[in-house]
Amino acid sequence: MTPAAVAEAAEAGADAGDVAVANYREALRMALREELTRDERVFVMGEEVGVFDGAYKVTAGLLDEFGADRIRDTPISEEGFVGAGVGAAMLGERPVVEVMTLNFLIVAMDQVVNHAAKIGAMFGGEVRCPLVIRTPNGAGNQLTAQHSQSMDGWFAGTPGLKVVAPANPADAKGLLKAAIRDDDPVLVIENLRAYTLKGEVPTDPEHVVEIGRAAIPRSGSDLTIVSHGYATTRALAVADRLAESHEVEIEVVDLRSLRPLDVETVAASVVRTHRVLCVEEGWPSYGVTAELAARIQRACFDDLDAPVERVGMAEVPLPYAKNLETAALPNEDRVAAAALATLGLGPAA
Amino acid sequence: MTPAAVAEAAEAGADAGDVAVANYREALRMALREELTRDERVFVMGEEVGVFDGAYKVTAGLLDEFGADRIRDTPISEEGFVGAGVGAAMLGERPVVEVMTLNFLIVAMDQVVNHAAKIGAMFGGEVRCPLVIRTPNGAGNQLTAQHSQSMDGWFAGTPGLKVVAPANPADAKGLLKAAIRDDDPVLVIENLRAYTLKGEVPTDPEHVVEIGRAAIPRSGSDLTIVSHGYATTRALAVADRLAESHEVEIEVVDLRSLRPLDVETVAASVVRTHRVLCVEEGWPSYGVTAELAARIQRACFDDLDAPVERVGMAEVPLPYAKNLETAALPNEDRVAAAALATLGLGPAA
Amino acid sequence: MQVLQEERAAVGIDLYRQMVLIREFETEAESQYKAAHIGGYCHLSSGQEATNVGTVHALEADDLLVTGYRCHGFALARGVPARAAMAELFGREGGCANGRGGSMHLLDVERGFYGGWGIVAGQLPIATGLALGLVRQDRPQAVLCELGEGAVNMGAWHESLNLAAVWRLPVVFLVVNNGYGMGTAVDRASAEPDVFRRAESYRMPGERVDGDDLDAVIEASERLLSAARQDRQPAVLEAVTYRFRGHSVADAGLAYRTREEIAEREARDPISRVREQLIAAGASEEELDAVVAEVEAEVADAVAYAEADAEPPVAELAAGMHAAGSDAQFERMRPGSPFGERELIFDAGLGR
Amino acid sequence: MQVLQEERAAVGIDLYRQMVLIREFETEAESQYKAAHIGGYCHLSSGQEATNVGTVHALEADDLLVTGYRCHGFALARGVPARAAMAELFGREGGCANGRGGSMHLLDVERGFYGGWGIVAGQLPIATGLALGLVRQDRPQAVLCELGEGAVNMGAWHESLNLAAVWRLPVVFLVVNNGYGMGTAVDRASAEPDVFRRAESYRMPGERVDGDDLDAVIEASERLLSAARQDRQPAVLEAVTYRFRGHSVADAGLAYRTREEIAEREARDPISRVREQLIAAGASEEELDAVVAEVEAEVADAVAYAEADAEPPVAELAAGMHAAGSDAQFERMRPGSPFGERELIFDAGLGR
Ligand SMILES: Cc1ncc(C[n+]2csc(CCOP(=O)(O)OP(=O)(O)O)c2C)c(N)n1
Ligand SMILES: Cc1ncc(C[n+]2csc(CCOP(=O)(O)OP(=O)(O)O)c2C)c(N)n1
Ligand SMILES: [Mg+2]
Ligand SMILES: [Mg+2]
Repeated sequence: MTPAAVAEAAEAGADAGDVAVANYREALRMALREELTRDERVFVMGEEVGVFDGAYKVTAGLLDEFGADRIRDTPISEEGFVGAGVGAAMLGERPVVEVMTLNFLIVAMDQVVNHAAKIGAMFGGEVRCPLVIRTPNGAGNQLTAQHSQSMDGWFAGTPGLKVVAPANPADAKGLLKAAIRDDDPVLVIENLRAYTLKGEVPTDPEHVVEIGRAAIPRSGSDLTIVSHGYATTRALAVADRLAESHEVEIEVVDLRSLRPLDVETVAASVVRTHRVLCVEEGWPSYGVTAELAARIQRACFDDLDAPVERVGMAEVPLPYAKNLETAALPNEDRVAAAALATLGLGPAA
Repeated sequence: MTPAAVAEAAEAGADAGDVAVANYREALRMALREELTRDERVFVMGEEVGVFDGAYKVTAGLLDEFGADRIRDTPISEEGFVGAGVGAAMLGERPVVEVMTLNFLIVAMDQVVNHAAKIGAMFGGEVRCPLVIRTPNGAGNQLTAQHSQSMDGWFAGTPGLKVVAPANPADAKGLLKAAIRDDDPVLVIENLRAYTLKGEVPTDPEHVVEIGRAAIPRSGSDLTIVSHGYATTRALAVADRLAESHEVEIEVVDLRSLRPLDVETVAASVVRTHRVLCVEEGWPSYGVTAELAARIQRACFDDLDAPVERVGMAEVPLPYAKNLETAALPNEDRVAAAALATLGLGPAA
Repeated sequence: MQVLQEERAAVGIDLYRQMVLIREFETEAESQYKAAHIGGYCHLSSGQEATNVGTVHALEADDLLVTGYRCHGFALARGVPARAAMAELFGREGGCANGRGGSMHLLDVERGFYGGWGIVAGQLPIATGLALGLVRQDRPQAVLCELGEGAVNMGAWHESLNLAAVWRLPVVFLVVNNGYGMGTAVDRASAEPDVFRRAESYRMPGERVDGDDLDAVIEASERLLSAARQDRQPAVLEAVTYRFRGHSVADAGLAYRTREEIAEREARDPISRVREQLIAAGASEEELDAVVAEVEAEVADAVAYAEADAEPPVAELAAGMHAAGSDAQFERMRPGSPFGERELIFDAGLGR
Repeated sequence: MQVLQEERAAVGIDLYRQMVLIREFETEAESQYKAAHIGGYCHLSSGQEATNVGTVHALEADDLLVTGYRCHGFALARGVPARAAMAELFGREGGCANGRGGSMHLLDVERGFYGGWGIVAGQLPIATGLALGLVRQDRPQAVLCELGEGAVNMGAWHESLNLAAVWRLPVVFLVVNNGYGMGTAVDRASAEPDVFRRAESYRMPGERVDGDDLDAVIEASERLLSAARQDRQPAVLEAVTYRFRGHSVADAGLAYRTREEIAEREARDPISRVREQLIAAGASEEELDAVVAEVEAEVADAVAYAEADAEPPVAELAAGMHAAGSDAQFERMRPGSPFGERELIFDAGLGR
């Protein structure tokens, strides 16, 4: 289904409940198109979002549809244009800033954490910053150390920001739309490998996914896997695999939002399953799974039959060689092994 | 005791075991002076380290002693001069880069995490980066949202870096010296309020504190408090206070190093006390105490009588008003209350 | 004095009043700081008042203003009431940032003053974005963005000026060159000490003005701001001035400059200069003394107001952090919360 | 051809050989990428060979070289063996970064080549620091730092050039202006499209050269590098060239430029240009064909070497990350480790 066709479907079947099949990238584009259409204040800016159709083609075609004022190519200067988004947002605009990958947000870190995040509180609520930054994290294509990172927790640990991380096309659309409509700065963390994931996407232009609500894409009673973004795809595959191979039923909690974090849904699941494995694309030490483990051990102290376990990227700058990269990623074998260990069915990790 | 006097003492009594009384700031200066004297490759650079004697006076007097080539004032351009430190280190120099506060390291984040940290692994071990960055974190003087942060965990969560955080003058000296002698990039996190702490400092110029070893500045059997940097001062005060008021004996584990993290010492303490509170100056969510809780719940799953608890800065951009700031900091009242709650002696936090 | 001659005399007197207000306000702020009623960093602009007042005078009511942390003078010139500014320094509810920002983070959105920022050069990308916002909203206004001469070596300067030029945004970057960034003289930090020349790298007009010459400051500011409004022509204006005091009230300001240098500059105090011009143009000493007395009363009133004003309630520690409606989003973060999010984030944090 | 006339003929032939080697090496790399033997991002320099070879020719043996991610050409010109480069692209142990870096991160410290870096402009502060290192070590050498014309809008450019100028460091910033940064033409991104003029902002010499004219590139590079070595005079050299291919092998390179534009530039291929010059200066077709054949064999050999070379053992996943001696420091991180630090960090990670 081409993006244009998806858009048509969206317009044709705007009844709540209607869905179109689209991939993650197209779903993001649907969200952008709908919000650009709905609200004149929304505009997109970033490197290569226009003429080049987007480094990862999320914005493909939008320049033709909306023009260069609303789909704005920027120089390579992340600090400058992320900060320009902050300023425009303070004046009531609704900038959606694309940063090519999360790795490049690091050069603009100061504008995100020491400016955007501070505005609401530091100025006593006198001015708001309804900024959206969208960017993919992740690894897996031999992009090597400087291009294969997922520092999601740095942003999730910054009071004043909201951080969402859609795992599938429907959430990609619904969370991006929610982020654009939100009056606070929201970081939308996408994932390079997720862009081609296919799924059903609600076509109702009023459909948004509320920020701060985890989802349970798979129920089970033996073990909970908590994950977000692309790690959820891995978790679901491992759940299927172990259902087959070991007849265990794994429940998958997809966080969808890292700040606010839906501890309630996570804890309720763990209370049922008594065992939990947290999975992330980034490094676990001082990462997202650290926070999960800290929360869960407290919320479910009397319910846990085993310690909270974690799997993420091996704690190295990701090497180039394919075999090393594969070994370092939280691949399904590693997740499965950790799941079995947590279940007491395999050797300890 | 003046810095010069401390230096003299250091020279006079260089026998192992000799100590001088100095404050944290002077102890850092002793370390710098000794290492500058020992090794021609060592040099200091940063904003205001020379003519101005250092924004927080750590480098006071060194310009006169060592000259402008070795005590090098920089323009305000953290990305530029931190990166210059990376390059000089790659050529075998031993730069000690002062960043005025941790808040300003954020504009140089990319050079730290996406360059310095990557060099060893990404280039297959062909070149090293023996860089030291020193900078204070912390809050407590109404410096407000943009100047009152402690994102220690961001760096500790970056493979390829080492991160130390001395809590007292002896460690300030010993760890900074260890960092300068280390062949990897090391971030030394100091603390604004710690600069005036006094203590005994070994004068032996060969005395270093090994990176990766936690200390136990106070033993106790009822509760372990794990902390680093200035939080250790709070922990020790609370331990004294509760020994008086509630006759409980609190053991304090001072991490000293965040990467590597000495989980062994922490776990051994918790195995003895069965209860643990983690304290940090920064925000706990996705912070250092998250990692601690995650590690401890796993290492001590069968030993814990209560969940791992955490206290840190309230999850807000730090407000200016004194009363709000006081309330938001991990002040002794809050730490004490959390300690009692963890001990089952007070209301839950 | 041109302003006095060309426009009605009251304008000149009012500009003088503003300059005196800034000086008196800050003199008082320093005393209050020493009495521990004010905390944090506190950066004074004494000596720089002609630049403060002249540039802001050139702004239209709907123009926007952004500054660094040395912002008292700009705030007062823009019309932030002394009470609201002093209450902010005291950390009180009636402060212009409701006590949350302090000295470095004054603002007044109604007057188009978008803060008071603390990271050197961090305000530049934001000012560029405000200018972009003006363009998108088709408003024929301009942004004035203040920075120090020490800030021109930050990457954010370069990225912002380039963006403003490539997109032709209506923003004037005002470099307040007071000779030093903390203890570093401009030529020790900037390879091009004639800072305004750096505008050329963006094919942008750049010029230098005597920042202590009120008329000259007004003239240059008006010209560049008009070009920004009318032709979306961004520009750099470098105002050369001097800070009489140290970098902040904690710095004696003597380690990197001589007492003679300071005395020499104090002898050319821009406030005296304007006063002399006003007298030469026909104003009377009594009239001007009355202005000073009025200002002194205003500052005393501001202090009294700030002292009497309430501290923000601790229950509102997180006020303003998130927009209304966010409480529902954060609801599920409550269980297991180790550090009282409920109190800190929800009940209090939503501006209720 | 000047080089051929002034020096011994062999030099000109050797430069030609290097240019052909780069072209052939990358043509082969693209095929191997399509065959999935090479992964990651892979940026080709075809069309830019005169700049690669000419600038590096101007380096002395002890000078230093730093580049961005488009580094194959510079690496080969600097003498990195084709085998070591190709093995790196294949991710093999014999690669110049032991298979850890890949296409963007070639290096060869023995030849003074300090990488191959992937963050746009991130290599500039590092190059500045290497130059500082040279000065501190009293070595009369210079650093050549390559970047693309798209990188000149990053803050790191500004901070690095300012620092190099304030401290008079021996570094030449070579801007390879191939007209585009990904799909963005230079004048859409840079408010000063004559990039070399930006050197003025740092009172630094800046000049532009036809990057496809080998003689001119050598002349300018030698002159600026000498000034850097002798007078510690930093400089900007802008080499105007063109990349025949897309931004990386994944980009067809047609969304933002016309086929005509590309064809027009391909007709002025710098390799043909040098070949014609050599012939005009007396070289024979046979001689040059022999060079090409030799290079083809060298590339084929490099591929064979890379194919046969071993993958790095997974047990050495973290090799090089930390210096020898670090295992003792990390020892206490073992207990409770949830993700196998022992295997990943200790046993394997210490270059043992
Ligand atoms: C990125 C960053 N680095 C360092 C500081 C600390 N600092 C605050 S003000 C200042 C000097 C700025 O000088 P200048 O720009 O000339 O402004 P002035 O203080 O003279 O008004 C410094 C270094 C900071 N706030 N932000
Ligand atoms: C900070 C940062 N932002 C974005 C990117 C993605 N990126 C890689 S190369 C490139 C274009 C660079 O263009 P130019 O400097 O002209 O070099 P060329 O590719 O033409 O050699 C971009 C945007 C990056 N690597 N780093
Ligand atoms: Mg200044
Ligand atoms: Mg280019």
